[in-house]
Amino acid sequence: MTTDQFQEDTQSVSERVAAEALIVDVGAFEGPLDLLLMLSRTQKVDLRQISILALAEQYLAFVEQAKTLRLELAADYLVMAAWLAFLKSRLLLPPDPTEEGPSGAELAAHLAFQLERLEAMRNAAAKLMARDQLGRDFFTRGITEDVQRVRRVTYTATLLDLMQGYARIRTKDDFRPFTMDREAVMTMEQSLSRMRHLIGFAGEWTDIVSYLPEGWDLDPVKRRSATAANFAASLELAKEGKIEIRQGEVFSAIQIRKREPRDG
Amino acid sequence: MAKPDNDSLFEAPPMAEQERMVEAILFATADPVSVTELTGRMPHGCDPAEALAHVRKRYAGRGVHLIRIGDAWAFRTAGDLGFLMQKETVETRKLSRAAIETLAIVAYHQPATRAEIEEIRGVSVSRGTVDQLIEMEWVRIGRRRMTPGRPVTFVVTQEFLDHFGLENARDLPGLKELRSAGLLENRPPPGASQLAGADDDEDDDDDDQVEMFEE
Amino acid sequence: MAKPDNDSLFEAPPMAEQERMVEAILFATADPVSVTELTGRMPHGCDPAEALAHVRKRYAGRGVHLIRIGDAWAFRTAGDLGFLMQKETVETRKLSRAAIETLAIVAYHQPATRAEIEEIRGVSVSRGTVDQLIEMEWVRIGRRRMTPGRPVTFVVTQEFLDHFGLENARDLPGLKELRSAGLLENRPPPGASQLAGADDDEDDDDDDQVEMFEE
Repeated sequence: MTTDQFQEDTQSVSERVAAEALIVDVGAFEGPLDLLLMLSRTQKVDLRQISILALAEQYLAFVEQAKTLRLELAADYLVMAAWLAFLKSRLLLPPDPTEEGPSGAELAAHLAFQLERLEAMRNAAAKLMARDQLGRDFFTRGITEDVQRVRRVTYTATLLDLMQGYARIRTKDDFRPFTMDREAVMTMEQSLSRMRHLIGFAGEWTDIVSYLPEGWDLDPVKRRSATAANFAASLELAKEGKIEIRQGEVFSAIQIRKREPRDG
Repeated sequence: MAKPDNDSLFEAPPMAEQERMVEAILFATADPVSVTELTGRMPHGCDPAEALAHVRKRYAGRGVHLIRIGDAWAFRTAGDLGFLMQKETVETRKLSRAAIETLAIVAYHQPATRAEIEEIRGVSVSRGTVDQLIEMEWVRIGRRRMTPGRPVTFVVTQEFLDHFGLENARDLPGLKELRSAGLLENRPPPGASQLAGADDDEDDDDDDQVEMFEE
Repeated sequence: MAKPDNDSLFEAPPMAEQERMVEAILFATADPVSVTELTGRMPHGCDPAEALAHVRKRYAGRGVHLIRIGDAWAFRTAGDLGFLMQKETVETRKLSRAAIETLAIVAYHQPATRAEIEEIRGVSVSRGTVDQLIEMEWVRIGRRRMTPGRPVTFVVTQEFLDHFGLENARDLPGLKELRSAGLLENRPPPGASQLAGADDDEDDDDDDQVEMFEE
């Protein structure tokens, strides 16, 4: 081992400077695998022929140096050191058939594979970045024309829609939940507008019943509704001063006649 | 081809090469480029004006043209291909219920005034609804009604008849046909209609209603 | 030439005209346009693929090239004329070594999980590195791996291919050699499944990951 060269008490200034440089260097590595790859280059052989045993020793020596210099090494560097120490012992000792787990040779081969793969990806990355790049070596169109998105909406309907729509309107009343049965009900408004027309001809006292619309006096339901509507309308017209209204006695016929303007 | 060098003061690149340069510069620059600027950007000794003339010729009749804007030049889409720069999406939508009902009333009652439409629908008709039908060319304005206020009337158009495959508006099925086609629901009105009983009575009722509306 | 009509179902414009259209559409945009989009924008019956082949030939050797990026196409200036374009050069953010390597690993190994990237690089990948690549739109998240934990994978994008002038990811430089050398394999560490001792601390996650892949 070469540790004696690095005894603290014998360190010269230049050695201290070198140690400082090493601190910087450690920071420049991206982890133990990166460091291993750098160290492996010192073997100056194809990565496929690399001696993992020699590499392990190089790495351990490096860590040893760092320790001597009291450099803080990140935990993963120390873990790698421990693993490489283990690997080294496996590689040096004859294989023990009772020992479980992969052989030293297998572990070494995998480490070599990892190093080769990392180097390959680095080379690939360099090749990639060396390619012509968009915006640096070749360029896109400078004057672009946006595609105008024109949205046109067409409406459509079928004859069925049309007929259903019409049917819906014409039967709307059937679906109005609280609508009275118009067939058998006459509203005060209907009666009023009807009587306004008729009242002009009513010079004489006439029974209110005679104002019932044709046919409405046959069905008792209709008759009741129309009579009530006519009565209400009569009261309204009397209030307006259009007609006079009289009833001889309780339950007798109610009679109306047009009110002469001069009586007003 | 070797990268032309600004130092080759006395030998300009061949004209074909200069054309390529003009193409590339005009393609990539965000604004039209003047001859002066081209001269500044191309290697020494180039003749951008001549190169431009060649490029212009080359692109004549192509999908993009070299055009002159003031004293600058730019590639532009050929005018006749402008339609490619529009992406038209046609969306077909169902007419709204209000529009269909309005249309139906116009078709069944034409000529119909706005007031009549509103009376039949029982709600006011928005201006937009009628406008939409007019824009679709399914409804047009007919004669004015000779009544006070001289309201405009609406009638359906030939396009409407074509769309719905009708020869004329009188071909529209009547209420009885609608009912027999199952389009008019025979739901008995609540209450007394059960007393009346027969279907015929209901028909009469409808007719009465029509009469009422016609008044 | 009259504006082609979508109704002309049976008569596509002549191929020369289709070439013009392809030129116009591709000249108008900076982004690659897919054949599908071309088909959608050109009149019915056109064959953009054939037109593209013609246009590509026409522009071979010119200052502007038609290049293919995945299933899309774009015009780009010829690489040898980049020196004319100092004005257009966009300063791209300097990528860190970690980012460049991560990008390369994703490109060559895609789809790649974070654990795979970390195993290859031998160090953990900071979130920011991948985020930066995603932000640049060179990397995007692909499908989840159908392994326990369903880790996300990363793949390169069309923008990546466009940026590096690659037709597709198979054109990556040296890809074949790397593959035949077995360097793109996911080779698990020997005895990965039985690691329990001191030696697995270094890349615990990775080992787990590899075990997952073995299943």
